[in-house]
Amino acid sequence: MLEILSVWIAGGLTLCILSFLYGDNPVYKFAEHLYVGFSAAYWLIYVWHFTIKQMVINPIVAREPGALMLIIPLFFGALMFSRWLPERISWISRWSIAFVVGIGAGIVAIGQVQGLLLPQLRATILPLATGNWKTNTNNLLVVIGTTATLTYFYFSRREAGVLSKFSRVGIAFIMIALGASFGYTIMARISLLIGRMIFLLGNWFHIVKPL
Amino acid sequence: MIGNKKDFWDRITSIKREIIFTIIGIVVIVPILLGIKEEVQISPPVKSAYEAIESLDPTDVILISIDYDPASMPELQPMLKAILSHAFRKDIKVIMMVFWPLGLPIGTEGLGEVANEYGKVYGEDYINLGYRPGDRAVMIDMGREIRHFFRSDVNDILLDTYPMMRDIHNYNDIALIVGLEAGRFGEFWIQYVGSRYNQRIILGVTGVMAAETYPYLQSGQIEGLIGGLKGAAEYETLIEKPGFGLTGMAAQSWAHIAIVIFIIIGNIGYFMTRRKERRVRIKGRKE
Amino acid sequence: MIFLLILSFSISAKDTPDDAGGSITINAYNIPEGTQRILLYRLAGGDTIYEEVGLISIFKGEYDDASVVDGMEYLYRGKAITEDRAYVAEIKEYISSSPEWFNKSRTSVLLLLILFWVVVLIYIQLAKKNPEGLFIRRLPPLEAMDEAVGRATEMGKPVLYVPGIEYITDAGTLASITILEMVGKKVAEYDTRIINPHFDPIVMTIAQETLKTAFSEAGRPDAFNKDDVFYLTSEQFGFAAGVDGIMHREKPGAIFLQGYFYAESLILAETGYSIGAIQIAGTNATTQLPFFVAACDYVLLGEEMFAASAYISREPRLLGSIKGADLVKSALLILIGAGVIFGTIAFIADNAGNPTYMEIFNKILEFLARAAS
Amino acid sequence: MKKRIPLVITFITGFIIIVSFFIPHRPFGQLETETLIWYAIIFAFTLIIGVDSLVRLHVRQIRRRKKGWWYSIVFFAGFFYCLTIGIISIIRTPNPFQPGTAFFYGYETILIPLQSTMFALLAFFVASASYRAFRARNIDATLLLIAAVIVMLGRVPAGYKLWHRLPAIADWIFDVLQIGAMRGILIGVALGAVAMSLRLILGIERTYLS
Repeated sequence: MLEILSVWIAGGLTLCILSFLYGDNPVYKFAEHLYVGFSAAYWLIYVWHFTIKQMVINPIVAREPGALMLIIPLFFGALMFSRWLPERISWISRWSIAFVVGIGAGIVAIGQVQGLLLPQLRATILPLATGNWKTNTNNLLVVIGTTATLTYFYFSRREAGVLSKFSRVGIAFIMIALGASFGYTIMARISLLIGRMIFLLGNWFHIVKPL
Repeated sequence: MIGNKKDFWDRITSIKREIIFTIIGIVVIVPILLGIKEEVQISPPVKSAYEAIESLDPTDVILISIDYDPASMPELQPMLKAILSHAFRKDIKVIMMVFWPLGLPIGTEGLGEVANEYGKVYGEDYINLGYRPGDRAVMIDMGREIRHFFRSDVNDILLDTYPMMRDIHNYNDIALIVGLEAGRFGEFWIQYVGSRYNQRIILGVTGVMAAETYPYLQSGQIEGLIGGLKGAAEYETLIEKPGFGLTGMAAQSWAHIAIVIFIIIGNIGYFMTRRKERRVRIKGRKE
Repeated sequence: MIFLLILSFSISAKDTPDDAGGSITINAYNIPEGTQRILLYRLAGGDTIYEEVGLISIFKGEYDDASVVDGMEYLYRGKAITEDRAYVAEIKEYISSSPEWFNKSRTSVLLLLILFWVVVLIYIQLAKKNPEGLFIRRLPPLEAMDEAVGRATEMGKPVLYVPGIEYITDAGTLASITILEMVGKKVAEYDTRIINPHFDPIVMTIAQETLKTAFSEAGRPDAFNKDDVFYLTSEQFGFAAGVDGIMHREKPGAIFLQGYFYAESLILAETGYSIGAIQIAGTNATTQLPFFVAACDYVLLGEEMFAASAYISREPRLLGSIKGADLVKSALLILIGAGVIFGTIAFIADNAGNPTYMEIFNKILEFLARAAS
Repeated sequence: MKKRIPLVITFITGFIIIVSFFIPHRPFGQLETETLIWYAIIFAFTLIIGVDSLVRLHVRQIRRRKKGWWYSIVFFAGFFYCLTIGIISIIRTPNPFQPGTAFFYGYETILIPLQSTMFALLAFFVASASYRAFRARNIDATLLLIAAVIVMLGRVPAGYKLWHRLPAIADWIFDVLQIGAMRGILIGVALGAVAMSLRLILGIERTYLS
């Protein structure tokens, strides 16, 4: 019985959201607020179960070495809520933000250099005489595409001159890349609708094989 | 519009929005109702992802990361099930972990379903580590020791109690990482694990993220790339196990044709009205 | 007589490089045909019996023995077991493990990081001394902003500025606030109304201050209407629906969509086009760029947003970053050009039987970034 | 004083992460692990700051009977329903997120349909936008639309039937033609991010403290 109720509620809520197509209306606002409310509590359950319980309380209860030290990050984490208290107290929450921002900055600097800049640079240094004309042309297109795009995003170049013409080539490559990404994104959006329609037709009305 | 009578092009280019919505709705529903089946061509990136798993043997362990949520279910859930079927068929051991909190339940459900289908035993053939906050921090430290962050699995039981986890400590013990990505975490796996620990990776991504991920395929930082619903359909064809991917293909086809027609009509109308405006302006000047 | 040298099964041991010590790497060579298992034994200095340590992976031909103690001396013996017999190999000299103070395989990362950061710091100092001196090229979307506000004023219509749906920590939102300041000054000069809906309360308060200063700098502090900068909602599609409603009601002549957008960008751009407004967009969200380019009149592509905010504000730290990045880009261009030429020559020489260039070329590539195994 | 300490914390933490990347020797490996675990715990709380402001907002809506305050009642209905089934499931089962628990039932009944339908809406908006707004107004937009049409047709069986080489061309656009431009954009964004990291660690960039 619960199972049928669940499918009917889910189907009903799907129609509530679809009503947005015919203008923002109370039915859509109802569904939207239900979603925001449910997911807000979802995050609380999540942070409790996977962070506070499994990363802090369990190691302390099991008296693992150094587990008591975990109280410090827990304290700094809880400080985050002081942001809404009066300025006299809430400035201390900046310590926790500073900790997270500092580590984030360190991680990004290393990751972008080792994981993107250097490997992508290496992958663009391609030989143009590999004995197979197809690979040669493809390599050439990758090299020109990358260098032309970098020239387009080179902000110190003067108006006239070779660099500006080469950046025209860059913008052409950029537009083709955006077009490809555009086509793929539309495909993705359609797939989401297909998924919902199969749920309505299959799981709710049982006309088609369910999801 | 220009001139008094609304000619053909003005009517064509000003169809109301709600009619367009209904057309797209019909174009998607009809193929589903008729249950049209379509074959798909296998593209090289999906083939190499398939071969990456095919190259493994029962002693190997793969790590599947659920980095998506219900919003991308139609594209990535079929990929999850297809890859799990492929891995379990080859008796490859599977570790699942999650970085998008909202994706854990559907990841757990998919893993449970396919594992039961192949009669796999939790703790011996597959394990679910659940979620930990800190994304890149978790990825980096798993190169040292997985137990630093995951001392217990999703059921809160210590890893060492599971036979399969006894000699698994870091990326040296993981043959391949399979990232199912709806956002930027694919890039994190590549940068913070692939390059830093020289780890083999394949990615399954939504259509939205596909274009941005191809440069990493060309540079060899990932071995395979499964893109969008079509990628899922291709993988299902490769493992001869049709699923949701293939059923959606017909509707995908019709919808794409409809949108291409919309773009073409919209632009023809745009050019016709602009030419008429220019003609009126020239005539205006002449008189 | 071709002397068929059957290379015999052998192993080598070395202290694992670039690690915190406590680990020796064993490699197996010429693994005999049909080997099922390769057992590894270790003899600690002073002991007499070899103890079994583990199995060397046949696929990789490598084993990482992480159970050693730094400074202790060890001998290793490998036994490859096939169908009918066992092949044994040993190492002769003692080997011990030790930690390293610098991870040599990451030298290229260190070099690029230090080079780039030093260049950025130099440019920040230069920008502090002489902000106007640092040249940034013309950005068409920036120039179009003046024309757009002017046209909206002619038609007696307001200007709409949407700052994206991210928090103040996002670089795109920060750049959007700077562009908002410039648009605010223009709107004050033309004495037009600017409507500024917000997704995040903190960004809204910052935007209110920014516009207040912009209006007073343009000499019209009284013209600024605080209520036109308001908080709408923090829900993605609720926000898009709200802004659509404003577009239909207020019919703005010029619309600015500047900041980090997600999938709702498409709804905003479409409605903006359908009411016939000039649309100038800008976003660092690469996935949304296609929709803006297809539906808007002018678009600041990714980095161009940051260049625009540096161009407007002349802030030393923004100018320094842009110019520093420019210098690295020109270095990358030269490196790619030289690399491609050298690589092509190396290939030609290799085909003609002279592999030396090829080895150098591969060494350079390997130094830049380790190839995925 | 209030601004000085956060800047020092940012410098020290950023310094630890970068140095322990280059120096494998003793304290740094262990130091990095501890720092990363602390980062994860504190980071988890940033996820729920938003929840706190949301709850306060809706409480104010109800107390002041602002227009549409009953939507806030719906917000709290969803909020407390999820909270109760969550707590029940945590008490009853070790993994509250697995199928069969009350929490999964609520998740499957409410969250999945709402979130996935919300994004499915985009298919409709893409269709109306491609009809009403995607114009080949200049060379750039024309190139974009041509590439998009080729890729859209090349990626579906219908495209193959239209012209059997179309899928190969679409794949070629992805594998070769767009690699250069996407790589150029990625490099540009990466340089911006690394420069921002420097400004944050050295305390030149302070807006996050506002």
